[in-house]
Amino acid sequence: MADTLVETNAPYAIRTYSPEQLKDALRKMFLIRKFEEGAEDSYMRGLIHGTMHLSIGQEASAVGSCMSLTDADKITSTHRGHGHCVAKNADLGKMFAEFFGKETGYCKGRGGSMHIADPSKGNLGANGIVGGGLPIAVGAALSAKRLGTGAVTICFFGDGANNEGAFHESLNMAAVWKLPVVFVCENNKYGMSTSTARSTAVKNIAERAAAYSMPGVTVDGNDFSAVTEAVDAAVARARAGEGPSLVENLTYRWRGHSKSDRNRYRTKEEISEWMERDPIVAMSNLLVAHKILSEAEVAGLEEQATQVIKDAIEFAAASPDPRIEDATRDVYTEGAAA
Amino acid sequence: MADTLVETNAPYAIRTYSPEQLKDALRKMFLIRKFEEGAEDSYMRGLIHGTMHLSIGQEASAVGSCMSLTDADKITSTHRGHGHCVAKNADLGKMFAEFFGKETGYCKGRGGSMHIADPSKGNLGANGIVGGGLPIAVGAALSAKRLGTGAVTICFFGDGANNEGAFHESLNMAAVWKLPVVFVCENNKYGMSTSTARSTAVKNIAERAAAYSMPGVTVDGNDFSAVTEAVDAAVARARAGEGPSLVENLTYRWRGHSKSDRNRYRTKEEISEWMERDPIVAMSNLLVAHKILSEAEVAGLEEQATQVIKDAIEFAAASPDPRIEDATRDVYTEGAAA
Amino acid sequence: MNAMTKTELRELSYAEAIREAMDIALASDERVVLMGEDIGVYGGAFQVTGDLVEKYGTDRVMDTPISELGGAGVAVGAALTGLKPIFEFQFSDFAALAMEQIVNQAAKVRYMLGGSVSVPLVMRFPAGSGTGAAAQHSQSIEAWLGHVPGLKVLQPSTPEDAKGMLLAALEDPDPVMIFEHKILYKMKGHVPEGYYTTPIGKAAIRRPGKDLTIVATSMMVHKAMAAAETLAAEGIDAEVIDLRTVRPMDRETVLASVRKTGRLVCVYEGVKTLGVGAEVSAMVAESDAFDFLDAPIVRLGGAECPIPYNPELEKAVVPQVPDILDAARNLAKGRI
Amino acid sequence: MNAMTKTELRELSYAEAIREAMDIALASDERVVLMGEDIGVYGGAFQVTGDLVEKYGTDRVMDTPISELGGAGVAVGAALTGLKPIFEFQFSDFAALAMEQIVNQAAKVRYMLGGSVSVPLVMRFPAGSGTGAAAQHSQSIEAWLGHVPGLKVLQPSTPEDAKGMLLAALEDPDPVMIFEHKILYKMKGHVPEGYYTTPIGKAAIRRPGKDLTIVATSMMVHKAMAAAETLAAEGIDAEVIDLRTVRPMDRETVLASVRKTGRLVCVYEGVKTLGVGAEVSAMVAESDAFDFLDAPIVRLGGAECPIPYNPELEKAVVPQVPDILDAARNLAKGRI
Ligand SMILES: Cc1ncc(C[n+]2csc(CCOP(=O)(O)OP(=O)(O)O)c2C)c(N)n1
Ligand SMILES: Cc1ncc(C[n+]2csc(CCOP(=O)(O)OP(=O)(O)O)c2C)c(N)n1
Ligand SMILES: [Mg+2]
Ligand SMILES: [Mg+2]
Repeated sequence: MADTLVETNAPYAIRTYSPEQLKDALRKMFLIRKFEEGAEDSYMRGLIHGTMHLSIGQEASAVGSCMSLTDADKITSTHRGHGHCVAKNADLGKMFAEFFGKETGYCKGRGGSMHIADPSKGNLGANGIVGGGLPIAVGAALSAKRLGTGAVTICFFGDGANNEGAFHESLNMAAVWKLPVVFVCENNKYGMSTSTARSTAVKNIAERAAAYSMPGVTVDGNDFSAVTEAVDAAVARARAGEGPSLVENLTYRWRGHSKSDRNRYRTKEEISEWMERDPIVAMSNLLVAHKILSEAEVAGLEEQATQVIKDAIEFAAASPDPRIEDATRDVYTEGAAA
Repeated sequence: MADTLVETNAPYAIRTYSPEQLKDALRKMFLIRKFEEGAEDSYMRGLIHGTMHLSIGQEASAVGSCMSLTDADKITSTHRGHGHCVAKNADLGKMFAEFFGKETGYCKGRGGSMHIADPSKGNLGANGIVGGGLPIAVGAALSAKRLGTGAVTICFFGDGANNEGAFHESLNMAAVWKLPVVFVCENNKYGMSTSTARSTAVKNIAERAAAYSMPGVTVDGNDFSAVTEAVDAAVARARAGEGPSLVENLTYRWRGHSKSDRNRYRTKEEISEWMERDPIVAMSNLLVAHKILSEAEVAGLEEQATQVIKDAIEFAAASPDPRIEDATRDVYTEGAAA
Repeated sequence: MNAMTKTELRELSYAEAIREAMDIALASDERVVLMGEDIGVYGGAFQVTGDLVEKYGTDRVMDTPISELGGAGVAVGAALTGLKPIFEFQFSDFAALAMEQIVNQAAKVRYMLGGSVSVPLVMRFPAGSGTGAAAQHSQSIEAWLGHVPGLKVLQPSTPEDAKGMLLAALEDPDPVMIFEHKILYKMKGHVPEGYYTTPIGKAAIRRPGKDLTIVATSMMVHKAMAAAETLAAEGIDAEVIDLRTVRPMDRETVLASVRKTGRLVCVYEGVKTLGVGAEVSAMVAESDAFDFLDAPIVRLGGAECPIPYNPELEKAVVPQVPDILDAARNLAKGRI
Repeated sequence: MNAMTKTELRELSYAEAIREAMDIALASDERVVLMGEDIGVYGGAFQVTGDLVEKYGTDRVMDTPISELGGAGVAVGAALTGLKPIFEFQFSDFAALAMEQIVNQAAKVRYMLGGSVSVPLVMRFPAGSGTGAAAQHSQSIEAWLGHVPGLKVLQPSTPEDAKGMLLAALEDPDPVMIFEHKILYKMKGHVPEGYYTTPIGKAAIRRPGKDLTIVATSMMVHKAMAAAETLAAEGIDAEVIDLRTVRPMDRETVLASVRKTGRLVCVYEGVKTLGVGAEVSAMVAESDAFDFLDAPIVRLGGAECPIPYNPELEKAVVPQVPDILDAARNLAKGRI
């Protein structure tokens, strides 16, 4: 009886997911962290040209949001999308290969960091246009509804994106047509250098859900269980045909917006405060506290992730570049009319 | 004592405006009605090519909203903008001349119905793009604030426009920057054929104000006094530097969206119900009840309006067409670099 | 045209031909959906969708809110995931609101993703001047989209092509943009029954001739044909080419004609500078057909101004038959 | 360049030159405001606004929310009512979101209102490829805006012009669109002190020559100059024209050169089809300079694909010095 009570009071994720699932979630969070660190390191070593947007600190939001999805479900992602890819079961080697501009990459080297996608796993892709994925997610949800696939779409977007007209138009249409889509706002306090206080005329972005008569909830985005609880409810609602929801995950990016960021718009103190709220540490503690993993097993997961990333980078580095003569391939579908 | 009580209980407009102002308001409402009827008649007689959007039934919204504005204050208008022009003191002859495509028109025949403007009176113009005027109004309010002119901008837009991204971006920026602008939504239940129920995921558009932390209020847009009460408060707020507001005037257009409309999306009953709520009859009754005008004086105003419109149409019809060789004039400012 | 006499041929208006194509598509492919503003019970601003909503219901013929960017993006997302949307802009001018989704998403996503997806999306753009709707409702913006790799851009000029090209567009796995001239909607012409496609990327020689080549698009094809008739009476034998596809442009048909005639006039309604005729001209000037040119390449395009409201001004700022006649007569001087 | 020796000339980067122009404008005209995303404390994505916010405060150097359509529209409204905004798009690609306000409002409102207003608005567009930012951050869309009457469209290629053209744009009562190449931002060059303007609508002959004309824009001017040097060593004397203004295009300078050389190569980074070079070519082909042409007009434009991420592919899809050399050598064959 006492045991059962404890069980009932356990956080949502512990009550809901099997130890295997929870362990896998932590594994993915480690993979994201190590991926980003590997990306950063590769950048420093000159293996990557262009820019990149790291999601270190936001791992619970990416992994937690995707917990109840299957490969049939879709996501649309953002410029800060590596975490979403991993959460949606991407192959790390192909991700790095894309980052390195290789023919073996997800986009055969044409897209780079901002366009990694894996349609086979339901990942419709990152997007270089802030807010660009919002209507696309609604379109995917429209397909699911019309074709009766039962699939749900999660649309990731940032706090900055919520001021784009596309946000408004997308949430409105999703609500009017009662589509199976969950809008997950990753509010990391800044769109590049501009804080929500300076850009957004509402305290919590979830409050804007009311303008579309949809549920809106703000949760601690660094708390894996809180994220899953909110997003799972929204996914269930979508799957039941009750329409869209907005979930706001409050989180923080530890790194600058991109490599050119001098971090002049925020304080060192703010950054370190948030680093103390490391979502991976919190998740590890949670799983240890609930005896799902031992500390040694946690360390093992981390080590394993480090190795996976190392292998992925090696695969990518050893992969061939695209051939110059193929530069204009895949603009159109081959063999199509004209 | 009894008299004072009655006075205090009188509708806002009666308490607030002088008899002269109220009489002038009714005069303008008649002018709008007669303008629109004259436009319709001219169209039937082949004097007008192109399309037109009549605001018959919406006169209280146009005139009531502009009551506390001066010529220094600005408005931005819509494709259904004749009423706003008249409310902002436009010259009827120049309006008709524009409608007829004449050189004496407000736009020298280049713009037509959808582009009538009178910058000298603070009317920044109708707009052929639904939602096009929203950010422009915010820009005018920004100028007022930066240049310290004290001017307020009223931004008219329709229920259909509220689903444009421009609506969202504009209200957000106006709120973030606390600009002196009043967003007046003329909710006539339809954007062309599409009802708000089928297009807009919220019951009253004013509810969306909360998404921008600004006051939002829905009023009977056919009740002149209710409109003035709501908009005047918003204008006062703007003038006091307290930022933007959203006022929703519930109203109805008696005519079809434009001349090509077969009215298949609404019932005859609905139309006649709303015709019974004629804003001009209501305003006339109000002024007669409060002894500001006699019935005969009301009739006199109407007759006078009929005559003004007749003269305006005559002026327009007798005016010269633009010269073909001037077709490309006024694309750029003459004498400017290049 | 086949051997049937004119009276035996079934005539439809351009709008009816488009509607028939959509009807066929809706009936034969569950994945086809129509999206746009007021395309349902209203029947579309130009009555192109007409009564299709009654036949197929509001799930297949969807009125969108007035949200061009979002609406276009929904169509892109739907096309990426199994539907085949036909998206109508109420006026092509409003596509300015949706350029992001058309250009940055629909056109590029296949390439950016290394060919792992395609976007079977058709967009329809009622375009052009002549309706007295002034500067924000009368533009010809096909040149913008013609500049964008990943898109195909069509300008059918006849009811037959309007139907056949729309059906071809639906067969195409990539995004196809169709510019329909509003003034053509009521034009009648022969339209074959049933299913057929008109090839994308093939120009049509509407009138063979030997003295000069007139390459025209959309509405201008009809003005060019009228001019050619007058010219013929004067002994000038003009070849009229209906470009039909802006992207990919039919280089071979145009060059072959210029090699034959040695003289070229491009007639298009869009603004002259950087309009479709600029590309036609440049394409010829860089080719081996250059050596066959006996005279400068003439372009008749829209004037360098927005479309004015006044009907006489409106006519004055786009090419008319007399402009074509003048240009052709001048060109032909040395020739005949 | 004046008679001073190189070492005496003050050098600034292209970005610094632009910043200096904005600084002068902000200091001398209270109506000037800067608007854009992250142009304040961040200093702009490419550090063009730099520290101006510290000098002028957030009322004059305004960070906008990520709202390109609305932000551009606010700038249009502000310009209509007394301010002189300089609006920065973070990348020119994002202007696709604002085409409505740029094209349907800013460009047309003066005409639509019969000349009763003007829109003294400057917009800045960081453009072009070469930064490894892939298809949605690397476009060259000046041809779209060059097609729009009511706008003026500039492409300065040097620090000196970047400053002078921005100051000229601010003197202009009409909307002026300035495409700045991202790769040029760090390029250094002589920039005169203080206030001066570089004329809008005038091309610059960067290198006189007699054997062939190379008309280039933006970044391509530098590649053309490099090519011309190599060509000179081979005895081919190329005239390099920096077009500088896409709209209005400097017909006279280009035609005079072609009349002299009889050979023309247009080099531009935008997609070849319907890009700026199409207009240059067509402008020549329709002119009296046609008769002076000894060879087809060559266009070197961007490949018909989005800009790829991989750096080698990225280079391969825009014209490079060897491409210009090949074209020029081929063209010059008959000449020298
Ligand atoms: C339409 C558009 N505008 C601007 C940008 C440049 N940009 C890229 S990311 C970014 C900030 C986005 O902020 P947010 O949505 O909060 O996401 P975060 O970077 O914080 O994850 C900006 C301004 C862009 N890519 N697209
Ligand atoms: C951007 C844009 N989309 C569509 C249209 C076509 N259109 C003109 S008016 C209208 C309906 C507008 O509805 P609403 O805002 O409610 O104004 P109302 O006509 O009811 O006064 C539409 C769809 C347009 N002019 N601009
Ligand atoms: Mg953010
Ligand atoms: Mg309405």
